[in-house]
Amino acid sequence: MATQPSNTIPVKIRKQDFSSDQEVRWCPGCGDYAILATLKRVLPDLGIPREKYVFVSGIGCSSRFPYYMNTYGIHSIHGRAPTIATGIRLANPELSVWIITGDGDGLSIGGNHLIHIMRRNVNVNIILFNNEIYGLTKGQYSPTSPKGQVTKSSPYGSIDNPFNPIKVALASGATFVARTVDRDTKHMAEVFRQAAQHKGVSFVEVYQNCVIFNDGAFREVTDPQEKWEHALYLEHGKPLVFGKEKKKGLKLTGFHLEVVELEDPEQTDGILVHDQFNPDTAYATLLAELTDKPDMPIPLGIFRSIETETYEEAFFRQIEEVKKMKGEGDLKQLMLTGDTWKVD
Amino acid sequence: MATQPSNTIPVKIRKQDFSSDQEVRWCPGCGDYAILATLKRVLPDLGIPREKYVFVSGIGCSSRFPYYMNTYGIHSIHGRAPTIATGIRLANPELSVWIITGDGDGLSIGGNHLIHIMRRNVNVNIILFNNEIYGLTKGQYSPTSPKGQVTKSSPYGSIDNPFNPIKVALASGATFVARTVDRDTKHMAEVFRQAAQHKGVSFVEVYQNCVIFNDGAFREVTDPQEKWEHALYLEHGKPLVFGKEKKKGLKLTGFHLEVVELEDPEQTDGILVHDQFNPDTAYATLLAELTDKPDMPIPLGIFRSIETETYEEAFFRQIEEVKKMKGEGDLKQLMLTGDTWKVD
Amino acid sequence: MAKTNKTVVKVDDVTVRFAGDSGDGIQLTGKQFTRTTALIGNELSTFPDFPAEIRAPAGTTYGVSGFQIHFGSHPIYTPGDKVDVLVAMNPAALKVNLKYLKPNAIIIVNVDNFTERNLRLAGYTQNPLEDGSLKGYQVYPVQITELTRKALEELELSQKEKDRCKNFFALGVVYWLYSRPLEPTIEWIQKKFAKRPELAKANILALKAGRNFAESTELFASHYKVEPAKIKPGIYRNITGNEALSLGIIVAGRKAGLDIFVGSYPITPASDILHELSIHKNFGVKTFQAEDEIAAIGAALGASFAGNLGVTATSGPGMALKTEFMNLAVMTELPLVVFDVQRAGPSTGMPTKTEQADLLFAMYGRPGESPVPIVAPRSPSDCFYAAYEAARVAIQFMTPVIVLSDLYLANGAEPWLIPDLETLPPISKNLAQTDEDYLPYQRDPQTLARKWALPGTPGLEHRIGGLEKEENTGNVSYDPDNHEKMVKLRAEKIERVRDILTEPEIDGPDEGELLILSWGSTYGTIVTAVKELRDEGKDVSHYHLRWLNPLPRNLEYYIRNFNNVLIPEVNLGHLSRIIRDRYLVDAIPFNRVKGQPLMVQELKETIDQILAR
Amino acid sequence: MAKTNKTVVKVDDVTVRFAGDSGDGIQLTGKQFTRTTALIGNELSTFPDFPAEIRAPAGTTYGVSGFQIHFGSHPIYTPGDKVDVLVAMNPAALKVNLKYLKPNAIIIVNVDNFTERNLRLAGYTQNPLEDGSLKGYQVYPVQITELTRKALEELELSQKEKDRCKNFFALGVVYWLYSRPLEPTIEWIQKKFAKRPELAKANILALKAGRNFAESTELFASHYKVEPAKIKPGIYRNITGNEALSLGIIVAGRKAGLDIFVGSYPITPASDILHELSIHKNFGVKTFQAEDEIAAIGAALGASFAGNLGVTATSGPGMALKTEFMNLAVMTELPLVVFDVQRAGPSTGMPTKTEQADLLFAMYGRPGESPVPIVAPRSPSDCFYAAYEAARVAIQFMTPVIVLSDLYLANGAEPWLIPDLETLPPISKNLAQTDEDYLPYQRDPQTLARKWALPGTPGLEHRIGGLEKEENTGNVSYDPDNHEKMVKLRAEKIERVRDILTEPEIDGPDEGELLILSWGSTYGTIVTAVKELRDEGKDVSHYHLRWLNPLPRNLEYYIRNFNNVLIPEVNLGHLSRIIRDRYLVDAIPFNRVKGQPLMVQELKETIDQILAR
Ligand SMILES: Cc1ncc(C[n+]2csc(CCOP(=O)(O)OP(=O)(O)O)c2C)c(N)n1
Ligand SMILES: Cc1ncc(C[n+]2csc(CCOP(=O)(O)OP(=O)(O)O)c2C)c(N)n1
Ligand code: SF4
Ligand code: SF4
Ligand SMILES: [Mg+2]
Ligand SMILES: [Mg+2]
Repeated sequence: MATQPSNTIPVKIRKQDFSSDQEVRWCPGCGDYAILATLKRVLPDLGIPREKYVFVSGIGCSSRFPYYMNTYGIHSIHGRAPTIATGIRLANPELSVWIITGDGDGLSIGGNHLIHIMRRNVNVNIILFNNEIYGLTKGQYSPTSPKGQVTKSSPYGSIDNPFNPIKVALASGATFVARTVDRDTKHMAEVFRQAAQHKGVSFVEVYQNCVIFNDGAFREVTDPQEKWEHALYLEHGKPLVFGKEKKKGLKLTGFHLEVVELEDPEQTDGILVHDQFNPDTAYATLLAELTDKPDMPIPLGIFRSIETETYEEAFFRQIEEVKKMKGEGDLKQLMLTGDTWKVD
Repeated sequence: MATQPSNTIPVKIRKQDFSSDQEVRWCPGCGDYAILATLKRVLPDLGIPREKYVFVSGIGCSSRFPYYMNTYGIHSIHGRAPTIATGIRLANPELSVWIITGDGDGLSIGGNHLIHIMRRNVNVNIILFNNEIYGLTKGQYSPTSPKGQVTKSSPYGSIDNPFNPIKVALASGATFVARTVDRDTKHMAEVFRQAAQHKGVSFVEVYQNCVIFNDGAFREVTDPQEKWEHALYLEHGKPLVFGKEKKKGLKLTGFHLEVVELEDPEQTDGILVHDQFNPDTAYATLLAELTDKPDMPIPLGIFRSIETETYEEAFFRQIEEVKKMKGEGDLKQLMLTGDTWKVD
Repeated sequence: MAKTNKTVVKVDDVTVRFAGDSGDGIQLTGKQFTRTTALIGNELSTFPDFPAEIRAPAGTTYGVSGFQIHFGSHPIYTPGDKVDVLVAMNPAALKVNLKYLKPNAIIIVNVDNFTERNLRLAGYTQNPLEDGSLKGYQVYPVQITELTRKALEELELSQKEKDRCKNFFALGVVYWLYSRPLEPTIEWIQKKFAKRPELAKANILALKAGRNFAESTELFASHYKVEPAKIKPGIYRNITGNEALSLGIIVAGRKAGLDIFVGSYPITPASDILHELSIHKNFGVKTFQAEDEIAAIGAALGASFAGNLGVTATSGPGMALKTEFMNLAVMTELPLVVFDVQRAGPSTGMPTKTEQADLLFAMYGRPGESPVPIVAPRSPSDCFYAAYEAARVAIQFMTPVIVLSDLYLANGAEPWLIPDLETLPPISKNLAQTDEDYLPYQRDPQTLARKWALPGTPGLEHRIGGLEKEENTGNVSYDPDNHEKMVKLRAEKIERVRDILTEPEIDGPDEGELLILSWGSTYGTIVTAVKELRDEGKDVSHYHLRWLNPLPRNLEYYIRNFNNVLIPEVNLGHLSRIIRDRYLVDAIPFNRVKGQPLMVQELKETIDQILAR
Repeated sequence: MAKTNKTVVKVDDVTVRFAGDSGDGIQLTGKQFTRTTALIGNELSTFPDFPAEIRAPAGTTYGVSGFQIHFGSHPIYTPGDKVDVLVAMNPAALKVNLKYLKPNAIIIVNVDNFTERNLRLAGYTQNPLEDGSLKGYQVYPVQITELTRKALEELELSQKEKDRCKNFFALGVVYWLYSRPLEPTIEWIQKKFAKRPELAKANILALKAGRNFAESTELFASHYKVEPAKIKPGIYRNITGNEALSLGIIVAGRKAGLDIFVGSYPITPASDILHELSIHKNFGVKTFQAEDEIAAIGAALGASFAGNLGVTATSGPGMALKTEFMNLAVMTELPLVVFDVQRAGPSTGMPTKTEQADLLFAMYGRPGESPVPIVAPRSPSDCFYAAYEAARVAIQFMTPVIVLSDLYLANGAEPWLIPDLETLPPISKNLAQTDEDYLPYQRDPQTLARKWALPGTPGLEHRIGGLEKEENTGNVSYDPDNHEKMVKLRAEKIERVRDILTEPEIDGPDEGELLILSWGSTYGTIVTAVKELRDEGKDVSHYHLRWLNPLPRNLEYYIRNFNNVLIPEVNLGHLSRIIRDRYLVDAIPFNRVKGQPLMVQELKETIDQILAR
């Protein structure tokens, strides 16, 4: 049995084929729209027939996503999408399974399932809409809200240290870890494409603007003026440079990254070169940690991408091995296992 | 209000004062005995009166621990000790709270609470008894069992990739992260002592032998012969060397650690020097990852130890600020908030 | 409501509903109307009808926000079944709310918003103002937008800012219609916009313009007067159920001399309890937003172990998650207050709709023998007392207590005569002292509660947990007889809670044809129906349960005294099952499960049918 | 049991209990005795009594492992209230088990283990063999260790290895005592130790030595014979409840043409289901050990969505955690089988003791209106059929189904006539086809089940979830009438399950003085008691429920036909409450909550008292 979504059949599907008949009901201006549109744009190119897609979500504004996709879908319960997704993949590994979750859904109530599905390397695509707030419940701080944030449930400022979702994914053993942002749909499309093509678990954090309860949380990387100074686009094999004129670069000294000014954007000697295939997570962790530092750029792109056996491969391999060893199960035989005796 | 367990009163308590009247009921030979004995030995030196200790556990062999300590204690439900511990600390920050958990209790069912208490930097001491097995339920694989392990629930070998608990702790933002092993009670005592003295969350993984269901899982670092070749004792400011004659050292090239043979144990130039106070987690992550590599030594000791504001400090600081701002709450006033009107 | 030429018609009670886009300031308008109405001495009850979406696109039916107020010159217990006056700011608001209208109701619409686009957005193919479909109503089309703009012509404000004032124009119209003064609202506006006087001015102008328009236009032939009610003297405030639960628990903490520790995780419709409580950190209130509902109750239980009063608030899905910890609380016998603000289920269900379907879950929803006291408030302000009592029982009996509120109470509001806190019963803590021979599971002979020994107290070190405990010592025990004994002791302890509770009184004769037995938020509807029926000379009595577990002693007496027992509930018959089981009486269930409160009319009809049998 | 000089005494049925340290091979000894007893044609029932600790120190009372077998020449339904013969390998085993003995019971002790140290470890201050405290029993002190060593003198084995054979010596003694052949055990030993012939030899020698000793010694004056029972011909095997649940679900999967997906998290006493099923990966069985019980049921539900039959197995604390997902399963209407192997609660309770106290939780333990079918097996082998039926209902009605087993069934074993799988009713799946106009929530008019549309099927793309759904379309709906309709449809669907179930038959006359109404694992005790009473000429009938929800149609008929209804349960009266509520009958509860199965004697006495009233 193939444990990968088959992509051999050439299918002609268009973006609009993925739109369900349900009216999209996010707030006007919500970043979720761009993510939905981008994903609809990416899917047709993947060569997977529409009926093989399953979108699984938890609860939250973001988790309404499956209703808007004309594919199979489950809008489940808060935080539990990874569990359902795992069951789906193990029931039918030919399906392309996408988990849509939020910073609350995925990292607060659902944190454990998230780290476990990543540890197991289940071949799903996880898109975490990080708006650093609970949208659906009308604006409480989330596990990614910065310390000090004033919200409905933190009237005097939140006192929680936030998670760095990329670090958590890396530590859990995720084999594909990336970040993108709602306002840069081209970048987003490319990241989604790579995530879909990755064999194994893909974790994508999307910075998503909640216009109502946390507007401008990612201004640093979305503001047309500011963003060049703050966004560090990761490209494998390319030096880590940023700035409007690409005149800033990152240099490694010991375990420390520091920003250096470049005379000439072409002269990048001494600047660290991005290696998304580094098998160790320490390197990617170092990049991830930049986000927590006020004076450092915010990396966008693929932090890590490595290939190892997926959970499904091991799962079905083992079943095949047992079948080879014991033969296809014979019910009559099974009924007779253990001590049996005959009474005449 | 002090948010630290007070340790000003000089108290004279002895090891045996910490023994409760309950018979210890682990299997003969279980590694848990050594951990219990060691902790009882460490506590009297901390200068905290016995009535200020609270031991909180989940469910598992390890989680029976509180019954054996003549302190306050809760043997709670599976995986939830961190939640209770958080409540205790916020109710009374003068208590010294210890969480006792297992690899199943803490990393399987309880993974989310564990990463959240570490993220928040709640000032508790977490001792995770890692025996890479579910002991109490008689031997199923756990989230730290190596792939391939044959257990009651994995008769053909486990197909799960294990967690690396140290990496998970680091990514969650734990401010004190260490590892020790049941057979080295001296090392364990020192680690416990440091953990207790650390302000903020302390996470200690203890390699613990389950004689019944997973005997010898940590032979590499406990076997009197073998252990010198495999155990890497971390000491702040000291080079990372190991081996019976300390003739092996770790060298950093790029992001890669490799083992080099030393001519002379005193000549450690080029060998990486341990820095437990490194504020970034990338370095500690690199060390933590050694454990997953077959040919590399297994670090024991303190991976990371940094000081930042604890959750309790922020929590009580904020309460004080509000009190300062608004004055001590006046119930009558409160009843009258909002629109009021008088009817005669 | 007969019509005369610009004359004042006296009416006893009226229901008004404001409706429009979320952005139209409907909730604010409703609250201002409520305030003024309360100030002039009417009895009243209100209910907001929020859209399920955070901010739906303007003009859509699912984006309509509503606010209903029922006021009168006699006691008012519900926000009203059906509406006398609807203010509809756009076609969607009209469409969504038509079903709530009484025959011949007044409809005031902002015609300016009945554009083709808005009609289409609302799903109208024809303009209802023109196609005769509103024949059975008194429709008043008002150019609210235009008239507001005109009134503010002189002001230097943007069009957008001016348009935001149109809700005050509408309010002015309704104020005139029901002869309400403008002053309270003017004062409020001045305070609110103290920093932006031009906005204050605009809103006041709009308000006055609305009133003047209504007064001078030919449109309205008459207006109405609702005389003040006979109201108990004292200081009043308006309060929602969630505010009252919060206040109740704060007061309980102070009365008991305990800090309150609130571990909670946001969920509709309970989140506001966390929000409210997190403001009051200077009242010995600690709030902790946990990572989920399990952690929330876990932290609360931990805090209770350490000497605070643990509290947690949630709704259906969150209650489900607390199940395992509830059992630990039962086993460890620690005080804990659990607010369950019920919403329509099962599963995610309809999060913004009300229901009473968690009663059997509260009663039996834990594996094993796990008795828990349950109290249910009957009105928004009663939530205060329910929370207080729950805390009192939790502390005095060392037990978790479930408070069954619901969305209808949580968001609904009513005026509340602020009580004298001295009159509340004291809350005594049974703390163990250092010099006792403390045994963790030794019980008070009266209450059967064990003593609370706080960590930090020298000499009382002890361990508790979820394993069965030996009587008195609390040591782990697998002894068969001990287990049975403990199971029965835990059950008996909850029965003893009855000893400190006041029994409800019956409303109406002690015996007769029909007893209506009820609990929770249906109170207002039932009281109203019963009053009306009794005014018609019908033989109906009403007994409203406050504590569902344990049940009061006098209940059986009343049940036996009536030929019929009718049990109205917003579920498929939860209390019915409990009553049938306990008293073997063939109670008649009256069930509506529509995510809505019960309707007075429907209930009255059912009662009439039963009486006519 | 009268005594004659080395004569054979015929007895109808006997209960033997082997007891010793966990390391003494007690379970193995018991299983061998069981096997031989089955082979010679006795009816039998067995129950192991594991210590709570994994491996307690040798000689302690809490480390004692026991194995009880009840066998006879007539039908046997329980492992026996009280014991005729106790084999106690050490003082602790004697101490712990004395309470289970009948008056004048036989006690065979290994005197060699009655050392001062062992006596002290067991908490004896005096040697019970010497202080006269065993006066009411027939005590046979045997030097089992010594005699075994002697028998193996010649063999080249370590002392430790030789001592490990002493359980076979004891078994030999008991074999002689009950006239059982040694051959089956000898054969088994030869197979088991095929690779270590010297060990095989040693064990066989010990076994024979035991038998010879018993035969030749003066000690035993007589021995016993239990004639074969009249047993239905066929092939038998011994089966525990957990094995039978596992088998049942495997067979159901095959019959339905579905893969089985088991998402589970270990917990006593349910873990063995996961263990058993994970062996059979070549039977279309997929097993997934999840990170917790929430993930376990979540994965199972996901698998069901994708076209496998989702299964999850757990016990009380785990059931508590599944609450929220149960509601999603109810709302999404997907097939799911949930095994709840009940243990003594609440909370962690007594994990190694049995109880029936999850019934009300299964019935009402979910927020909102959330009906779920519930089936309860009555004996270890019946677990097979219960699992099969549960799967059939789950698939045909697109619903989660709860199977209420318990620890007593899970670990207990009985011989099972292996059924012809052809005779099992077929399981039909209602799969949606590509060419239909598929509406996710359109229902079969008969069953009210919706169709199952499997991801991967072109044209059937659809979305489901926990929000209330519009009838037929399954779109999200907040419509009040739709909600009520759906709440009722979900309830009605579960009522319709009744249509495909076989009604239980009454055991005894159709009407009379006393009906005993029961469910689950109490079956054996009650059947035994009723049989004995009827033999005594008493007027008692017995009706045993298999499905607790929906209740069978004929139940009411029987309830009305009897003057009294007695409901025995291992809880505080769960079925009692349900029956009282449904039928308004003043059922008499008979409750024991000791973590133990009901006792025949106690029940008989109660029945006698009722009959004597
Ligand atoms: C068990 C449970 N607890 C709480 C809720 C309420 N709830 C719904 S969504 C949500 C958080 C949403 O935040 P996030 O995941 O960040 O999604 P967003 O709305 O921001 O997209 C909460 C707390 C729920 N539905 N179920
Ligand atoms: C909710 C719940 N699920 C499952 C269990 C059963 N259970 C008890 S301990 C345990 C795992 C123990 O493993 P670990 O935490 O590694 O502790 P150890 O026994 O190895 O010390 C499990 C699955 C339980 N008690 N409660
Ligand atoms: S509340 Fe925020 S996240 Fe939710 S739909 Fe509105 S803008 Fe988007
Ligand atoms: S089972 Fe293992 S972990 Fe548990 S007490 Fe025994 S040896 Fe220790
Ligand atoms: Mg969010
Ligand atoms: Mg373990």
